[in-house]
Amino acid sequence: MNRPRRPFTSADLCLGTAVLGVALFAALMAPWLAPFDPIAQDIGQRLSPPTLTHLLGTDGLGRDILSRLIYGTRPTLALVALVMVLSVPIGLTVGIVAGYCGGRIERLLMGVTDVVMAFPTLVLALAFVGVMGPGLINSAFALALTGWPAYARLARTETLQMRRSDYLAAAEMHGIVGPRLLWGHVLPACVPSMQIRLALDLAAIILAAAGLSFLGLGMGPPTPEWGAMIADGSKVIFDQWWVAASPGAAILLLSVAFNLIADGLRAAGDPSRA
Amino acid sequence: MQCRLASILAGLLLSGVGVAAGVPGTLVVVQSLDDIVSLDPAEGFELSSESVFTSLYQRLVQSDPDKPGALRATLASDWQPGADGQSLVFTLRAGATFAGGHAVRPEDVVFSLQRAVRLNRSPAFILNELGWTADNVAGFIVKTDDGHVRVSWPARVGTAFVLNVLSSTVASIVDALEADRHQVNNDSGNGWLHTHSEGSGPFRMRRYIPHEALVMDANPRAPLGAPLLKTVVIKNVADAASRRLLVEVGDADIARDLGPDQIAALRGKPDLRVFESPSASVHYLLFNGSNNAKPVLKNPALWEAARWLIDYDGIAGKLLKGQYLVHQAFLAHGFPGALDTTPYHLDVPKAREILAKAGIAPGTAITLDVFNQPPFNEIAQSLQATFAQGGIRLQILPGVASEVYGKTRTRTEEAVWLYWIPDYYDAHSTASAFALNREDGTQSIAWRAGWHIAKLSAQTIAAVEERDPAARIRDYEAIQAEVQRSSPFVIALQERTELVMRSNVKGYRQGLTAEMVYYDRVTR
Amino acid sequence: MDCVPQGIRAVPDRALLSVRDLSISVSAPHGERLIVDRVSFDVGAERVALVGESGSGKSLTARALMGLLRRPLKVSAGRLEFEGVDLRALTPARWAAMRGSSMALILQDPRHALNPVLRVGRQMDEVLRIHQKLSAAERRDRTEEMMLAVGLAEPARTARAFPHELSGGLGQRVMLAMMLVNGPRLLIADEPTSSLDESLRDQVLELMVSLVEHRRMGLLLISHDLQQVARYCERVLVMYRGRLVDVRRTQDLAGAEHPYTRILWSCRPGGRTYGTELPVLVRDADERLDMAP
Amino acid sequence: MRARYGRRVLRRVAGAAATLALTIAALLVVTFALSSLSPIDPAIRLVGDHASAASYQQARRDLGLDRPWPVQFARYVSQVLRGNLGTSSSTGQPVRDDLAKVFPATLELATLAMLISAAVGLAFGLLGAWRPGGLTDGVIRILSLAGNSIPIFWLGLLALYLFYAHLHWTGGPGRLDDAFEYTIDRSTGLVLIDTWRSGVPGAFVNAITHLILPVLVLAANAIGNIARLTRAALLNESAREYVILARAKGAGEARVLFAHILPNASGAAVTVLALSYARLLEGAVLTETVFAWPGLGRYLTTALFAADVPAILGGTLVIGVCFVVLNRCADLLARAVDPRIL
Repeated sequence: MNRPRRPFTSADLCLGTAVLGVALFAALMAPWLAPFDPIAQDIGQRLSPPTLTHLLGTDGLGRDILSRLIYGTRPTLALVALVMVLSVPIGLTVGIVAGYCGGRIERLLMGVTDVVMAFPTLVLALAFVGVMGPGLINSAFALALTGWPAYARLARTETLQMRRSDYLAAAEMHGIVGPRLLWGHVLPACVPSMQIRLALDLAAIILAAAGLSFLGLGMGPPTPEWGAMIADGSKVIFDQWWVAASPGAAILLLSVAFNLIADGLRAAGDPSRA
Repeated sequence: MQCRLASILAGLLLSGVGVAAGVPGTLVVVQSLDDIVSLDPAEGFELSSESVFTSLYQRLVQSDPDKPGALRATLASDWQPGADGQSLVFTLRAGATFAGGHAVRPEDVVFSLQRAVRLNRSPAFILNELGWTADNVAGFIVKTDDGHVRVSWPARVGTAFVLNVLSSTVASIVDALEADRHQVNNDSGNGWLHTHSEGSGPFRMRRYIPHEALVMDANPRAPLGAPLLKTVVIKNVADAASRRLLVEVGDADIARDLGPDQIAALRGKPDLRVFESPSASVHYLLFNGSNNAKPVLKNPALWEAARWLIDYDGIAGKLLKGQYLVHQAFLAHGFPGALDTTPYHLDVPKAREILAKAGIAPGTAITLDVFNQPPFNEIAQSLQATFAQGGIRLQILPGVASEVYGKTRTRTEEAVWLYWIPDYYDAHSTASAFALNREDGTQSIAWRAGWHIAKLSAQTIAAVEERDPAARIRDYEAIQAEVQRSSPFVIALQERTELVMRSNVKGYRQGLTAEMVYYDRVTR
Repeated sequence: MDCVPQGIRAVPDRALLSVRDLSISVSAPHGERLIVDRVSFDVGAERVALVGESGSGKSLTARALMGLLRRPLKVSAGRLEFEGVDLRALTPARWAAMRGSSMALILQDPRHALNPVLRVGRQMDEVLRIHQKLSAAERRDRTEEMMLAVGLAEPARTARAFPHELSGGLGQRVMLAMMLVNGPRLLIADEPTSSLDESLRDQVLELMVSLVEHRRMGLLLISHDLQQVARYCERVLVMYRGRLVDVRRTQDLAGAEHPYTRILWSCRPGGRTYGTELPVLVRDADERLDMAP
Repeated sequence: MRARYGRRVLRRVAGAAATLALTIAALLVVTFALSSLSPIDPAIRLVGDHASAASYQQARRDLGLDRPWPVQFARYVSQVLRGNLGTSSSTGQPVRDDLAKVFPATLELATLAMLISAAVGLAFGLLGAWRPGGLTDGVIRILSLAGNSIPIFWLGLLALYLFYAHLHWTGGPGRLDDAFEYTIDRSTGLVLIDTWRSGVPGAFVNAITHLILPVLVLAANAIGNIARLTRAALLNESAREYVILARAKGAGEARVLFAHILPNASGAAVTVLALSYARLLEGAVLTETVFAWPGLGRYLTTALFAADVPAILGGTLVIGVCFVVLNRCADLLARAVDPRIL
């Protein structure tokens, strides 16, 4: 049964997309939405609790947390997108080629994948940021460096599964071979299985960035990246809880949204399994 | 076994965990110990190792904890300057013994000082100031009889300066017999002393576990009297928020290095007390004038404008409230000869005017290296904001301390925010860093900034050779004023140590420099 | 194509299963979408074929009869009775008690339908354990007996095997044995032979029919291959796009008037076309497990 | 027949050893290259900023930094082959001794966290898959996502604040109270075992009260992943045909889930658990920082910040071996539960 895919078929999907939409909207319209300049300091007003002027309070340098949160969608989403763009294609290519070619190529590629997986994630990320210097792009590279093997393994399993089914044989019989086969037939089969993994990883990326900030290797001030904000806020977590709470809530919300979208897409792709 | 299980279950149910009464006679200090390289006084030169050397070892003379600026006879009971003005004869304290039981002999003094020079580890340069080198030191430190040691020096410096140098931790007296006994590969016991103490200080090391803890037991034989505590436990707790909880609950008696906001939250709690004491640590901004890729860094107008672009009061009064004072000369307040004038304050229009006059375009971008820990991040962001108002775009590059230092050593940075702590209790330690450029590659701060100051350097050398204390003070005041006015450094802040302790902790003393930490009179 | 009235049916001597206006729908954001539209038929102790192309709703109908459909699919019926019991009102426990003991289902491909990680013997044993109170030894005897009856020559060895170690033909026999061991009244076989080699198909169908006849059971044989099932069944129900479009006795098929039936009848699948139909069931299409930080 | 089996086992063992050796070799080369590229100068870390040029040069010589890095690496490898991991420049101790101290601490934390997160995560996964889309599933989904989306240092600090500082239910940062900390023999490095063996009254209980929070905080983080992926595996399996057949046999929902779906999903679950465990063994530097836990994660991080190459390499080595071994075990286990895999 080849039903047309209709993306907006579930409440999960609607809700998730709505939250993500709000975040994207905030990123695009930040200068108009944010009540203050996100890097303007007012040291006299530092660590102020939420008030009518500063709806979410101010941070340690007297900057408006709400404005930073709104502007923060930009580096945060950019980081997430960048890590995805870097790690997913590498992982997919390695995994599909390994699964499809088999033999020596598979052993070589999966060997490399296993070596990268065997790396202590943090060591690799810290060392990389250490060597390249802090910043958005370098943080993204560092996180992608350790992130792709998971996708490679997934894609390989998926490809192997397809090889065993008659489907690929049929496609090959029709003369669809090589890259076209991989791109047009194997790749789409990997997509659904990627979704859950991706959705789980997105939050992990923001948190990894937060971890880097906590250890002093974040994106570099004054960028209002959410991970850095939460790391900053944790210094005063017992007395000025709101400084860390709002970026924390934002990360949770975004993570839930990503997961809702993943679940929703899955359900939309296949109504027999909600 | 069953019995033990039952007691465990009962224990879990009834556990009065957390409500710490503490162990009687034991003081628990929480701080970060991650910086310790070695606990051998001839090698260790980190803040944490310095802070325990005074407890574990003694020097011939030491700073008097009760009289800032004065020296106190410690392992030496007395000293006599030689007629040539280039030597001193020390009389050793009668009956003094090391914690291990051996008597302190002139041989130990000779061994310890010569050893420190020959090992040539990080603090050796302090002794090098006297002209001692690995090759010549044997002739300058000699035993005269069973109670006396004669110390002489080739450098043209006065006895006051020499005594100050000998009060630094690198000049600690080590038990030569023990060091020899634990010698491996001719290391004069360096490997052993990494994690053990063989000194005569009020405490003796029971155990040192790197990155975890350092435990010291009282030394009942201590020449200046046994300490009041039985044990001091210094625990490595790297996270400041965790340190705060420990002292708040009472599992720790003293917590170091808390942020200003954490201190503010604990101030006024009934069981806690905030201990405050000035520190000799001075924070400054440095422009690297030897960086040829960016000529603007050489421009004195930039230096001048920068002095008007720092929100001194905002940082010291609000951002890092209580932990910093505005201080604009290189000698810390409290040091003899310190210049306490603060002519500069935040004045954006004035800075803009200076920059415009010098033709430095608004929007000029400069990278600023800082350490990636509090409070440097906060300070850097404050600078970034005020410099932006003046038209200078600062790009902050946070880094690990040794990485930042690495850049300054190779002079590859543009601007950097650093702090300075004197290596020994003498003005020359600091003056030779800020106002002396021998142009021979000696790594002074002036050399690092590419600041060419033939005249000022001569003045600095003259000051250390000056033997009249009052004239010396006048010299240093003049040098400071010049540095304050025209240097590529913007000296901005002086630190104030703030610790939180349980209110039953009494008798804790701390001085200006890193090694002036005294646990011997503490009770709880 | 609506030339055939909805109510058409041929009434067997005594109905085991009686279905009236069975509809299956899937919930969609804007109302519901009908997949099976008001199907009515009866099955007695006879052999009935339910024929249609893939996607016509025949498999869903079969599963609806066994109460196996889950959300978001919804089943409604004017009547759904098995041996006089109203299936619509059954509790989950009653349903479970009925499945595998009074009604049985055989699926297309034993390689997927048998649990891959359990030994065959254990899976056979399970169906006895669920429905009867027997000692382990009794269960073993019954299992062996049944396996011999479906032509598994070495029951003990087969019982120790994992499903993937069996050939398709053997697997299908195992499934048959498993489903018949409790002596059900009605067997629903959903494309039981389409995963098998052509040479085996008739063998399995013959076995199935002979067992069913011998036990006087009803058989609902679902297939896309009208030609083949016609040889084994007395009546044929033809489904097209979720509707029952034709109902005939087998001997009348040659004279069928309904155009769709005629197409099915004249298109005789044979060795040449074997394998062109892609698997209907979704397999492995979901999340794959893999972990990363 | 038997001989061929023996040969196959032999070949498999040889293959595993080769994989291990190759993986470790690759790890060491990359780590070494990265550490050499690091802008952090280990000599400065040792001598500090004020030292004289002569002291600095001497430190560089002592560290072997004056030689080209291939020489340094060759020297390191020949050392490792002789069983010597070198001396850490930041602790001044042999790396082997350091690791023998920090790894048990991490092992203890990780193992306990793993046990808890495996139990809770699998239970959550099962509950969620029981009625996907239901209320329980929703609540569990939010809970596991929260565990997954809350920064661990934040959770750790809050937990300390609440349970240690305010309620006094648990011990604070560190592995034991000071009353026990430096008096108990720490021969195994596992605080539970050491305190138990010591027989000191209260020590064992004290160790538990100190372990609870870091273990739970670490587990909270891992539970999310395990629950989500278990649920996904179960749902994935529940869509298969054998599930339909099991129902057709008359199996109730519980039997379907536990007797049919679960055994099939357990191969995947084993992989998930093994990888989670490997990640935990890496040392949770953030948790260890907050709870002043002297484990592998912190050791490695401080080594990185000090560009302490022998320590970094030693730590990476331990983690690499753990990963490869766990991966192998997971493969073997997956084979044991799923006869289809050869």
